[in-house]
Amino acid sequence: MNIAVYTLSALLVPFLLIGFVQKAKAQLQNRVGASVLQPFFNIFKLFGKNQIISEDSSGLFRAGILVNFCCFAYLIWSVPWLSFSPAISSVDIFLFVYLLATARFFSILSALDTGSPFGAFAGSREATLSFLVEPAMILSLVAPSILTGSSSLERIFSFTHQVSSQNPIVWIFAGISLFLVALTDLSRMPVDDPTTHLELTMVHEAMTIEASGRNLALSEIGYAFKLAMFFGLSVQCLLHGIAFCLPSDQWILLAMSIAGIFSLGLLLALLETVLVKLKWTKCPDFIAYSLTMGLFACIAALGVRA
Amino acid sequence: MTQEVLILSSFLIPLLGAIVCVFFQSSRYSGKIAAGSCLLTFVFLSISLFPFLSDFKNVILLPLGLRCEKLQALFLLLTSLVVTLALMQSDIYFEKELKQENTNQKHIAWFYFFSLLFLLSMMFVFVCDNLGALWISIEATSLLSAGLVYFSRSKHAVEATWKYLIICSVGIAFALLGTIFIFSSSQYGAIEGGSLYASQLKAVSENLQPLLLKLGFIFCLVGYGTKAGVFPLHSWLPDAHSEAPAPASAMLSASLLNCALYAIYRILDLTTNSACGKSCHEVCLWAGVITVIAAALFLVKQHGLKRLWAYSSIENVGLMMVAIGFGSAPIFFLQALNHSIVKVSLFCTAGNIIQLFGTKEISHINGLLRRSPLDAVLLLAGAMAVTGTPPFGTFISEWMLLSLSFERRYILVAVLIFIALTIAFVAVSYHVGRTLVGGKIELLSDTVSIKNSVIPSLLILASVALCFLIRPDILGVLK
Amino acid sequence: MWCFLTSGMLFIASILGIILSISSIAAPFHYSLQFPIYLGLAPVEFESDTTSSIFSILLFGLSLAFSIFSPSYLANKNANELRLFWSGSLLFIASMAGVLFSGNAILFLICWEIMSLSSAALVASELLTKNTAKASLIYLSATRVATTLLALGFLCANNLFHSWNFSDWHLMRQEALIPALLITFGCFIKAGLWPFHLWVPYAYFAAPAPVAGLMSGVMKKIPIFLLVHLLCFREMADFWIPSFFLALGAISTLWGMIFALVQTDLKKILAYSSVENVGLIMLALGAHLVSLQLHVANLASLFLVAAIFHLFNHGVFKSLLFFASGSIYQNAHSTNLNNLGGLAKRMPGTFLLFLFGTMALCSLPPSNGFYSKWLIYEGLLQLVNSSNIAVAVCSVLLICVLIIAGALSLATMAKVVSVTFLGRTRTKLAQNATECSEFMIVGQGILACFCVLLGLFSAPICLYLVQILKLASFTPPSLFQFTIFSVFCIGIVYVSFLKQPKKSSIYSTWECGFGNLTRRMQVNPESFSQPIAALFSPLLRYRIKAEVSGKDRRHFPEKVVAESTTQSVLESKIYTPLVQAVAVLGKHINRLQAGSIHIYLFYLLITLLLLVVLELVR
Amino acid sequence: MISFSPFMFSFLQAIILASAIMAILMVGTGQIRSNIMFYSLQTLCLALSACFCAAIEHELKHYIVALAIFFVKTIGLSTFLFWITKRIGAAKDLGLYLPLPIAMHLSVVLLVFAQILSNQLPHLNHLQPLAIGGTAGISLILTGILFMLTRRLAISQVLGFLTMENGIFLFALTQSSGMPLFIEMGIFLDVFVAVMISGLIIFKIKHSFEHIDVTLLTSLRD
Repeated sequence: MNIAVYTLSALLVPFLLIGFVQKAKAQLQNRVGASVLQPFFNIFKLFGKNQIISEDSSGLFRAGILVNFCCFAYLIWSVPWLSFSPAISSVDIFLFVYLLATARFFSILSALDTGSPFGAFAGSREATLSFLVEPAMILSLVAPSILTGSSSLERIFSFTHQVSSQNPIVWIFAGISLFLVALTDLSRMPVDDPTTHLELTMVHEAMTIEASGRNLALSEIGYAFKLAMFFGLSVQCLLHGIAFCLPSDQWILLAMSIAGIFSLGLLLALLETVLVKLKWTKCPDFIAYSLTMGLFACIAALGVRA
Repeated sequence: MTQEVLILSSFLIPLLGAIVCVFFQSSRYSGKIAAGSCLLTFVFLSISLFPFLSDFKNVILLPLGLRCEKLQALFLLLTSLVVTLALMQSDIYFEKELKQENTNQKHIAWFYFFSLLFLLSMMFVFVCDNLGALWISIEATSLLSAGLVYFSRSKHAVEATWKYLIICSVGIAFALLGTIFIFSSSQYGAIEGGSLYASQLKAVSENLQPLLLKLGFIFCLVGYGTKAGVFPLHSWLPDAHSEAPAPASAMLSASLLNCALYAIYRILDLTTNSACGKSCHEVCLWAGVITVIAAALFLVKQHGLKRLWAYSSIENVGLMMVAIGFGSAPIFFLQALNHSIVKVSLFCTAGNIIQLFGTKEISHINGLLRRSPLDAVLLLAGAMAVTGTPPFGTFISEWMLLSLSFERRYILVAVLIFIALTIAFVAVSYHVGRTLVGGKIELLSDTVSIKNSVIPSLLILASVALCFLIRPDILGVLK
Repeated sequence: MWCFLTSGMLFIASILGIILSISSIAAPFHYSLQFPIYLGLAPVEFESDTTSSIFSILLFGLSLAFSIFSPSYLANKNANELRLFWSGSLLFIASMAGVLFSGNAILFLICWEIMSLSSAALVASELLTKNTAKASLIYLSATRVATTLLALGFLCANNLFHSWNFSDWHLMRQEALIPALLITFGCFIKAGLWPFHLWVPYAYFAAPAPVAGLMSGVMKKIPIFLLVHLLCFREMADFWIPSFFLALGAISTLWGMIFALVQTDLKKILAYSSVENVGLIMLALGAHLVSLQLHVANLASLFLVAAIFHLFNHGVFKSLLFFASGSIYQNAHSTNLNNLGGLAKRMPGTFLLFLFGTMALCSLPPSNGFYSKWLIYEGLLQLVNSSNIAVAVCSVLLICVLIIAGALSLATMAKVVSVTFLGRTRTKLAQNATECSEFMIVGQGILACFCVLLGLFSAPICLYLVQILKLASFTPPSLFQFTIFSVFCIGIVYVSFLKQPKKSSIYSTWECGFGNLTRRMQVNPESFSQPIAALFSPLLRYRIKAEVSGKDRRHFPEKVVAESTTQSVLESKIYTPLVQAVAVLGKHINRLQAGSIHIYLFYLLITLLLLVVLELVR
Repeated sequence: MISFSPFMFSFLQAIILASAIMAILMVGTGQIRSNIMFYSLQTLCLALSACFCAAIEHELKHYIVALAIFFVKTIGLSTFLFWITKRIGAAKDLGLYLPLPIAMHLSVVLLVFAQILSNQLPHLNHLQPLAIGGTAGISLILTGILFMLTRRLAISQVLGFLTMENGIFLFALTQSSGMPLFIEMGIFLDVFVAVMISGLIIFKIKHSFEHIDVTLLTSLRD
């Protein structure tokens, strides 16, 4: 049952979410925009295309992209980003963070493999961002784990806790923090603008600049998975925050999770319409907000336990 | 009876050797004669003293009021061994000096003459029971060793000799005054008419006049301390050690300092049971600690290779002073033994290196490891040994000293010594390290021959062996 | 020829050593040498217990790889250097074994100093220049200070327990605070913990790569062995002692990684990363002490096992990386990242093995490095759940610190791998690099195998450690399922997607249509780490000196020179002045020796008068 | 011990004091020849006082010592030093740090200091009248050192050393009775040899450096 739910959602939700965000953004900017299904088409198109590989690159270029993809594929099945317990359930918060790091490590390496200055700068910035964002990420995960007394993601996000652990403040702060973390980690708007071209995009797009055809498709799928997973996790946090007034039926919760993910997508579209991109040196200031939220969550959680 | 005869005849051998050396001034064999007679002395002493050491008997009485206890016996053996080795090395050393025409056969013969008499006077230091005779012997050692320092007759050598002679004579004069004080301290009821015999004084030491005894000790400390190189009386020592030819420096450092320290030990021993005993011991102890620290700091900035070893001798003298201050003869002897062995090796190696590079300045000695690897290793090992690093014998003796100071609750002493030893280690390894590396890779035909390094390497091995062979029952002999 | 013989002997000795250590886990031995060998105050005694056996497995395992790797590494050295190298390293390995198995303090100190001296000689053995001599000297001095503290501690302990035997010492007791502290700080220095880590980069940088591997892999662990062996502070009730461990551990974790990030030399990066790892181990030991004081036995055993396991893992992967740096140095003639690049195609074997080591260093799952870090994280998280609020807050902070350090190590290693192996070569020398010899590959391969095996069987190994150390049991998390899955997953995807060569073409890297990219246009190590380094600029004293010159220089400069420098605050503000102070003192005292005989006579007189007055007054 | 006249005692005290005064006067002049002159007068006083002591204590060995002093020191060493001075051509020592008159005044102060010091020391009953010998001895020692410290020439340092030696001898003579003869002789021999060797070295200094100013011998230093 769980496997079916997760497989289906993993195949649909991430791409729909990306399409939805693009569509919503277009609508908000008074454009027609591409279809919500456009990401599916893109992926298929890319799989059919010829791949160009730099003469300077070694085998690591493709292997890195592959590892990156595999990490996300593993995570999308094993992280409870929907209200169901996941298909493969052996991931705890640290393994989660370190799998993300693994994915990142290999994507940086494959970006650098071609010797391209673009990829290198993007890689450098990706490393910097990860260094800034990981404490916030771990804090926002540690906070609920303190509440629930477990480090396993599955147990943290299952809806069967006692009332004492249903502390709205902790969950909501953690959720907000995770959302901000997601914005940074996925290089979305205040940190980076994914829609601009080359010289202006700094992180994700510049890292995949040398990838084409199948390689690009794999990294785009990975990106979509990551987006869905992060939004899913923050939605789970927020849902736990209001768990006291929620029904306990799994399917309703699933529907609410998916609705939540898309509403975060809407929020993202709104943000990307309203905000301007931050100067690179100001990014740490922005990330500080998510760190603060995470700290709040942790302190609140410690307070609840004490 | 034969024992006494053997010992006395071992005193005659150096004398005869010296006379022979002077008679055959221009002979090439003077070195061999000198080394041979030293070796003979050593053999005679060993034959006569080894049974005694394992004996239950405490003392050998010799004619003319001379006597020899176990500590003295050990020092006699050590001194004759050191001089033997140094003279064996000097035969090789001078061979090269002659080749470079730095000296001539006649000077060398006189050198051997002086060193044999020097050995004789040092041997007398250990068998004199009479404090006056002790003083005479020590003064004789400085007069005779002046001849060794003077050897090269260069400006520097003359200067060093002058300073050595004057400062030591003045210092020793104080020791004479101290001896007189001790003599007169015995006249106040202890011994009718007074006595200068240490064994007699020791027997009545509770009855010695405390003030005079204390003054006597202080004057002797200053006097013999000058000879031993206690800070700040050490000023002659680096000059003399660095200007004398390498084997002579080895003798000065490895045996002469022991003599002076032994004299201090002898005097301090008299005070043990008297009222002023504790304060005298403390003076000695702290003098040692200050010497160790000062020597370590002196080592930090040095420019001459032999000056370096001279200061490290001062450091070791400080350690021995601490051992003397604790009244521990075994540790004093052990430290002296270890230090002497390593120092002979170091000075001989330094002599080889200085001959090779033609300079004493550390900054001009470069790339030794490439040019003469064996000497480099010897220098390094010696440097490690002299700073009390395992696995060399000095480590064990220093360790025993430190654990003794912990036992006696002088923790500050131990801490200060530790700090000083650390500084000394860093300083010495810095200087030695500079000589080992660097330099241009040039192919020079001129290297140190293996022959030159036999004695130093054997001594380094001996030092390693000493680390693993010190058993408590061996030290028990001295208690 | 004899070089191969020696290494063969070492190989056999290592195998025997491994067998001996494994057998001694089951049956500990005690062996005392009798007449005539004696060390003045104590006999020569060898003794094994579980900890020393565990450590000796690491030692002999690494020496096994060392014996295979080194002969080829030394292929083009002259006889003199070979002699120095082999005598030094045999002595080094033997003395480390001696340290591990010595039964009393004196023998321990002797072996310990031989270990330091032989390794110092090895440090200087590769390039006999003033710089290596300096590195060796710094290392020697640091290690001597450590020895001094240890020796003082041993003397104190002997004074307290009236024995030199380690088995008679109970340093965990309250009354043994001073010796325990002295020994601990000695160990901190030798282990290269912040703020005593300054010797580490100097020594490892100058040492030949295989030796650096052994030093970092085993020798740095010896002080930790001593701490574990004597179990300092175990029964003490003060919280401030473990907090020392925790604080210093956390700071060195961060500090090591920050400095590793800005280095441009491969060996220095590895050196700083071992500062980080030692910090991590100390942190685990500190947490072990904390949980002992909180009386949480299973958590305490978790931390101890984590510390030991991490130490093991670090030994393996760090030696692997150092060995790899050796093969890079041998073939590309430099370990400076600015001179490397594009080696992946030239040295594929080394590259692959290096990548294994890198993954372990960055603690990426499923490597062994990840697992031990994971244990620490899990333990800290459980500490958060403990009753003490201060401990809980600290643990949260420590988790953050570890995560940050992890991210930093990721950035660092991404830089290292990419600048060394990927892209184009930066110099002509590196361009002609070829793959290293098979022996070297095998030497590294053994270690890489260990990395994988330790990662794969991490949970059973930890359970085994718990069993042989007789600790309280806990349930370690398992990576096995994940590993199998990930391997499977990658395999399937690889086979099904990427083995289709027809639709790909080779072309040059995209360059905005500007013309061909030159090798100088690639990212360089400084610029890669600049964004993070800029964040830590006060700590690093990170400065960029830029100079623009030429006519009308604002828009069309002829020459632009930019140079970034980093220097440790600690080094420039604390250690250098300290050394200067001693040097100045030495200089001043040398003035006493002014050469004038009058002054000397004056000293004589003054000393005499001083002593007389002093004694008469008393 | 037999009785002896108080006159003899006061005469002995005067002689002892005279030797100290000779030393003080020696400090006051820079002429090497006068210095040696004063030195020989000082040892003459010493020899006389040894004679008197011998008379008082009826000890034969003191006569021998007195004779030895007279022949070895008063005549032998002085002649030797005169000879050196002549050979080298050293006439005048300009002094160092202190002007010569002030050094002389200082040595008077040292005499007072010596008196204070020797009062601290215990005395044997039968040597009580010779307490002044302790004062004079210490004064000679201090003056000798002062002489060494304030003179430039090598030969003056030998003179200073000899004065010190005299002080020690005087101290030994008056403060402790009955030093064994062979010790005394041994000491004599040592001092004699020391002076001879110093003389040789002085020649060598003159030969190598063309002066005997020891303040210029400072090339060996750190």
